[in-house]
Amino acid sequence: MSDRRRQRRIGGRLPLVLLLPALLGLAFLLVPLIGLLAQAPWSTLPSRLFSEEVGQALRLSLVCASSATVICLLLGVPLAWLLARAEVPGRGLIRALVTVPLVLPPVVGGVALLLVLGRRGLIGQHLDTWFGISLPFTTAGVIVAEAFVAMPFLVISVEGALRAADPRYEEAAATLGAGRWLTFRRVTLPSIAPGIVAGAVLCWARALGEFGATITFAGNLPGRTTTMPLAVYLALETDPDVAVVLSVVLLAVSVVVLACLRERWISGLR
Amino acid sequence: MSDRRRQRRIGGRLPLVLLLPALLGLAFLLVPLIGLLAQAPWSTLPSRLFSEEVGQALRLSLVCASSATVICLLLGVPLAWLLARAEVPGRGLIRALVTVPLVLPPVVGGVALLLVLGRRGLIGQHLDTWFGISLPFTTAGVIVAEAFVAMPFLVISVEGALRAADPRYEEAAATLGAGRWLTFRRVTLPSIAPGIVAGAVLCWARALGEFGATITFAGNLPGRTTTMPLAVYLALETDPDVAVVLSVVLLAVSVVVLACLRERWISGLR
Amino acid sequence: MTLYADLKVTRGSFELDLELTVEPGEVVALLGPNGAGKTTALRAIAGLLPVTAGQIRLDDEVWDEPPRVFRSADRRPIGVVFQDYLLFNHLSAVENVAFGLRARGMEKRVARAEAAQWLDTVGLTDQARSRPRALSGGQAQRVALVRALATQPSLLLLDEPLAALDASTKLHVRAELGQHLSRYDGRTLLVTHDPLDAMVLADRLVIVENGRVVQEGGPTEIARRPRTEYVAQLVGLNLYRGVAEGTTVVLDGGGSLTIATPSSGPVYVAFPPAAVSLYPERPTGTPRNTWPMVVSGIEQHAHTVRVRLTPDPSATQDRAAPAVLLADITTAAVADLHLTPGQRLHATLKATETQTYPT
Amino acid sequence: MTLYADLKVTRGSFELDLELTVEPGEVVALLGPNGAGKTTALRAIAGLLPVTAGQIRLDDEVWDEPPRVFRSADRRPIGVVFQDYLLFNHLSAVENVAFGLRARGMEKRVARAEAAQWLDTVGLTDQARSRPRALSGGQAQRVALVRALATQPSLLLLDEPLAALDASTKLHVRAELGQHLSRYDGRTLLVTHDPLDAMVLADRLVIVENGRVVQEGGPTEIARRPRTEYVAQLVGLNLYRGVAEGTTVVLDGGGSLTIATPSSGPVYVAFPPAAVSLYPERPTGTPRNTWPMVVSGIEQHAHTVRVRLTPDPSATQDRAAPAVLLADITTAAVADLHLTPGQRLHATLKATETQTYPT
Amino acid sequence: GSDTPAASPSSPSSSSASAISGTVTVFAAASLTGTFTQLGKDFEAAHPGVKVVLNFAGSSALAQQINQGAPVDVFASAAPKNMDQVTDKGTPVVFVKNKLEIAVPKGNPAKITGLTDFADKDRKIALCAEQVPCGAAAKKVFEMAKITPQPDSLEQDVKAALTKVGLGEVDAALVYKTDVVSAKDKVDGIEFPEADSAINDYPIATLTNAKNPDGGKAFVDFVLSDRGKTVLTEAGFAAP
Ligand SMILES: Nc1ncnc2c1ncn2[C@@H]1O[C@H](COP(=O)(O)OP(=O)(O)OP(=O)(O)O)[C@@H](O)[C@H]1O
Ligand SMILES: Nc1ncnc2c1ncn2[C@@H]1O[C@H](COP(=O)(O)OP(=O)(O)OP(=O)(O)O)[C@@H](O)[C@H]1O
Ligand SMILES: [Mg+2]
Ligand SMILES: [Mg+2]
Repeated sequence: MSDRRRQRRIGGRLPLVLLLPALLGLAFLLVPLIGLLAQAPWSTLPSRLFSEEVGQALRLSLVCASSATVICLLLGVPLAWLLARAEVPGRGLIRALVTVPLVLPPVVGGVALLLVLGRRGLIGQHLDTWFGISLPFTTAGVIVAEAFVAMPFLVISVEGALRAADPRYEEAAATLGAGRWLTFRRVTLPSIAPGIVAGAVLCWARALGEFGATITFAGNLPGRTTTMPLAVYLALETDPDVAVVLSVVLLAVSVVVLACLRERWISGLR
Repeated sequence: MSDRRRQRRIGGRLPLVLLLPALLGLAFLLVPLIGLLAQAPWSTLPSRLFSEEVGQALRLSLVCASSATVICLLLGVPLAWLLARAEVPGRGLIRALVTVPLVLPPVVGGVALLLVLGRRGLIGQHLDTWFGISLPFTTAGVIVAEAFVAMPFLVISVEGALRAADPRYEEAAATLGAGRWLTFRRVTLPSIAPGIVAGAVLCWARALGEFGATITFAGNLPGRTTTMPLAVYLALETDPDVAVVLSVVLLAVSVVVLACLRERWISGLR
Repeated sequence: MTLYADLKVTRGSFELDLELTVEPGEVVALLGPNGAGKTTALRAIAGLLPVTAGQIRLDDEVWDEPPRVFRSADRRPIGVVFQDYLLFNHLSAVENVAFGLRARGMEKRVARAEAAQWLDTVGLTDQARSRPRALSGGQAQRVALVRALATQPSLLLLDEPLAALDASTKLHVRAELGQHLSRYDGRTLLVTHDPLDAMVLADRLVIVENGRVVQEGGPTEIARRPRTEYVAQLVGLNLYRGVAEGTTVVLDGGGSLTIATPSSGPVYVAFPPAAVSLYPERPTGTPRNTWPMVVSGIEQHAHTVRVRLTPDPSATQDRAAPAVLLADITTAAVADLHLTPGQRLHATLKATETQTYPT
Repeated sequence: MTLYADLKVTRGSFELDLELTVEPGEVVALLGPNGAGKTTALRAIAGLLPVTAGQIRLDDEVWDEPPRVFRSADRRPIGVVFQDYLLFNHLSAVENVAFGLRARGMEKRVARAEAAQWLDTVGLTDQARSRPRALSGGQAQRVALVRALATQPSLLLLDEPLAALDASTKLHVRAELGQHLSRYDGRTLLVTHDPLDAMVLADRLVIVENGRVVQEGGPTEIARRPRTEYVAQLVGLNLYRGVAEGTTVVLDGGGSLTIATPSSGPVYVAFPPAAVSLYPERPTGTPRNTWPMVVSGIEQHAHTVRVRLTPDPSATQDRAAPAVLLADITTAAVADLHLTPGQRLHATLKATETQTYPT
Repeated sequence: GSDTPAASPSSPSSSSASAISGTVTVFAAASLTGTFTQLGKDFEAAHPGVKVVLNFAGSSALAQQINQGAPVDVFASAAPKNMDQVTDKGTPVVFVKNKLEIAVPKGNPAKITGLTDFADKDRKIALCAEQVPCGAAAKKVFEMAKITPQPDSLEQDVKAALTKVGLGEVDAALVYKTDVVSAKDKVDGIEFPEADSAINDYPIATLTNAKNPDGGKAFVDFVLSDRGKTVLTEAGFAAP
């Protein structure tokens, strides 16, 4: 689309009163990153980048964040639906409780997970004796910790989308003989797809950056539980420059993934 | 509404295939909290609760999280609108960049803020010499750090809501002579209110639980920058029980605030 | 199996209290002005709104009976066409139609083929792959129609199914629909405010006003003997209520008129607008009813002109005229009379043209 | 100031190419079948869709002229009533109406008072504080109507403004609208597929089919001399195109008929369905056109029955009949003839009833 | 914990290098990241076939994890207090000590000379919070020196304080000598006499329910060996 055509856009000029805060907001989010990039030791970057540990941590981060997002989608979307559509007693309280892992400092979240799913925890001890499953200090533990921290983002986003969606389409589906599950799958889900995408992005990004709960619950074992944020933490202990480099790598990967993924998803949906 | 009436609900029975994961999700989010509550030293709780420091930290947390949310709303909603409605070149990239503070380990985020807004930072040095404003180690610094970390949640939620909203209402407003700003205020905003509420809740909760960026950027001085998460973290170092108590207090407050606020907002909007 | 519905629904200050039966193969039209509660009744029967009291059943299969029974919409064998279509925007036309078939367990390929056939029958073969947003209003309406028909429901509920269709398409789709409905051995409930649709498609009309049934019967019966002003306007008749004494009826709304058959007590008097003749001067012929009137409105119809008349306030010598009188005359007559609003003229009505029936 | 619109819009495979002018005080109706591009044209003029080529201007105030000029909707002095209302769900009816006034800078209290008055004029005083969701379909439509009228626009654009109204309300609102439009000194463009609305409200009709203008003119002119089948059906006429030689016209669609006035070359022949008579046996009277036909459809209208006829395939001795013939007869005649679909009978048409005009 | 006398270290080569095998899991304080990574590699080299798994985090978090049943053989804590929190700690041994030092930005732009500058309100000062070892040590130092510090921030750990010094956000901070050494291209260290009064002990222990007690014992011995001492002192630690 040429510049000229853009001038002829339908909505008229962008109002300054919206444009100004929008740009300010953008600057606020981006300038610190620029600061970070400016400080990164670019000359030594490549050598540090292609070490085995970085690759391992990056791979682990992506795998865990993606797995956690999948878990969150599987559990969180139904939960959001329950909160938005079903008439559950005490829904307001449940909704508030769902946001709790957001407020909990992640380290405390990790402690809470240990208390419940640790080898001596409420549930963990049974998992251990009955099934021989022990989550802490495993990659599965990382996924659990990330899912725990990230799920509220998904639930709240999706619930918001559900509330904004027109319930009469679900009625139309019901009159066509579709039960709640079919209606949910074929009518509700597609119509709230943008909300789900937004929620999944939040969820994935949050999981990718998760640190406190992970190190507390899953420990920091290279190749098994050391994700990028943990590697950054360790690097801060020894060499802050490396930490900056690692952060930049993490950012770059996430930006690339999100830019590709979301633009495609969104355009596919519209 | 009596149980009997509830039985007669319109949508039919809740499908197990949705209910099961929903309940599983709920349990996953809530059981760790129960673990935490079970471990809390309830007998000594009151004495620990009513200390001056706890009150101070709690007040500071609420003030800072709320202020950060307001800033995020003022800057983030226009930004979301820009991303959803205006035809900006490279929008996909901008959208991905906006999520970056999510992925950034908070400590690194704090470092990035220091690099830009610190005493010797890109912008901070000018703020200092020209206006005598220095953000680090102040309450304002806490707010800035929290806003930085929390804004992406708002932006992404609101953008999702904007994409799901029917743009033809905006067209109708335009034909009635409303410019973009008026349309935005009187038509767009009310119709995406649930999305904004969801985003603000995420934002507030995230700000309330913010730890890494805050302590890195704003430091930790009781009464000025020690928010609850910082108090919790330090308490963990000496007495985990106290940390649990403090966490529980933080959770309780946030649950109460969210339960009251959201139920009222949402019911007011529908 | 008869559909029996005794609907009592309260929505805010609006109260619906309606009794309805629909026999198999029968098409019942629910006619009424805006806000009469037609959509509300339809939603209750569809299972989208529980009734407050009463009962809905298909023979002895109870669908809704507070406080015990409520069968949800998806477990009622119904098809619904909504007033504003509610097509699924993320599905193509053919997928929309296939939706109900798939919900009833039909295999995907089969469902799509059948859906495509249905679209064929309403002339939308080319639009089968279009999304609803790319369909025009009428095209969308037709997709909604076949979407509901495709599942072969026991009860078909139509909320203004032809409202958005243009005249030529409407003729075609109405005829189509008529054929489907006559072949269809289920029950049909048609909500409409187009009398033509109701008259053409329905076996029986139920007229609702303000949540209550005001008249019920076959199209001809209702067309001949309207019981409320709304119904009269619907069928294009002048209708008055009054008290008869011999051949004179004193109208409730003011004025009086002479009828052919002597009668007594409260009656309805009805006559078509075409039975009213207009004269610039007072005529001297046989018509028993002659009133000085003023033109208050003129409407050009396709072949005739409908003139709305009110009593001439300056005239006193004559018997009082009815408060409102409609007359249908030809375009030529309009030209002859130089008809303009505010003009005074004389209206005559032969007593033999009136229909009188007790209230 | 005249509205001049030369609209060229491409939407997917659909192409609109339309020229339109609307004079001050004039009401132009854009009539056409579903999918003809009426809404598309209206959106382009409203500024909701830039034209691909062409120009839109109000006298010399250019609104849209690619590639340079595009004036957005909010800076065009227009009022629009949308096909599906688009009332703001979070505002009450009165706030919806006040919206445009407030957008034009009116003080809140004044705007609300004026909006309330507007609602009064369409009989919605009681619904002023209702949210759109609590309004019935027709009530919502009326709110949308006054919302557009309230800002006193230079150009009023109406997309099927009366489609969802019931018969009695429609009469009332149509009359109301007619009054507003006659008092209104701006330009009005009315999109509709209801010929009655168009005939009653418009000064000039523009008939669009498939994105192109097929006929244009005053209501009477168009009603008498339709140029396409769509228009003919619209005004309830039988219309054929054929080649005349003397008093015989060989129809393009098959069959031939005799006309009264000799003519030659390509012509249109039109006659009302009422001019067609039906007989169970072959009649021996004067009508010059007699065809054996088969009943293919029957529709009950308020006062007459419309019969759709197709040529009787088993009859050979007569001259070929037109492919489709419509006949209007009385209910009594239906009973006499025991009319049922598939029945064979004879149709006659007096040559003097036909209208012939060159293509 | 600090009451434990130094155990007599047997030379790493003397004892049964062949007897140990499998994986040795070591939980070590974050401040040992550099040194223990190095020692782990050396240990693996000295005992082929043995794998050292290192888990670095804050000492208190590690103590929590161990108490929640983490599979661990050796715990090296940055403070005796955290070692005390561990229930089945066996017999801890102090393997290094760490001393406080004043850290200032490179070139010392604020001209900090000693502890007295910490009482200057106009200077930006960062200390560790009392709850963490370096904060406790700092408190002791200031009590000894009878100085009331005027901190602008009480950091949650040494690294946070050091980051702020490195970025010039604060004019001075009290941190460990090892930290100054590790960040020597960003900060300068200033020693002060009172530091000797608050020396921090690092205890290490093989846990009683270790999965690989032999391996754990061997690793502890290795840390206490000469090779271990060399690595640790190079990083700025003092021998116990
Ligand atoms: N959700 C609601 N809450 C409260 N009142 C409602 C609601 N929906 C409809 N009503 C009211 O119920 C009455 C009947 O509405 P309904 O939609 O059934 O009318 P209708 O006969 O279908 O009219 P139309 O022909 O205009 O569609 C109206 O007075 C309307 O204001
Ligand atoms: N967004 C779109 N993208 C592609 N094609 C479209 C779009 N909107 C409409 N069309 C097509 O443009 C044509 C004209 O549509 P339009 O809505 O203007 O018809 P209309 O005359 O208003 O019909 P109706 O009387 O049914 O409302 C139709 O063929 C339709 O399929
Ligand atoms: Mg309705
Ligand atoms: Mg249209």
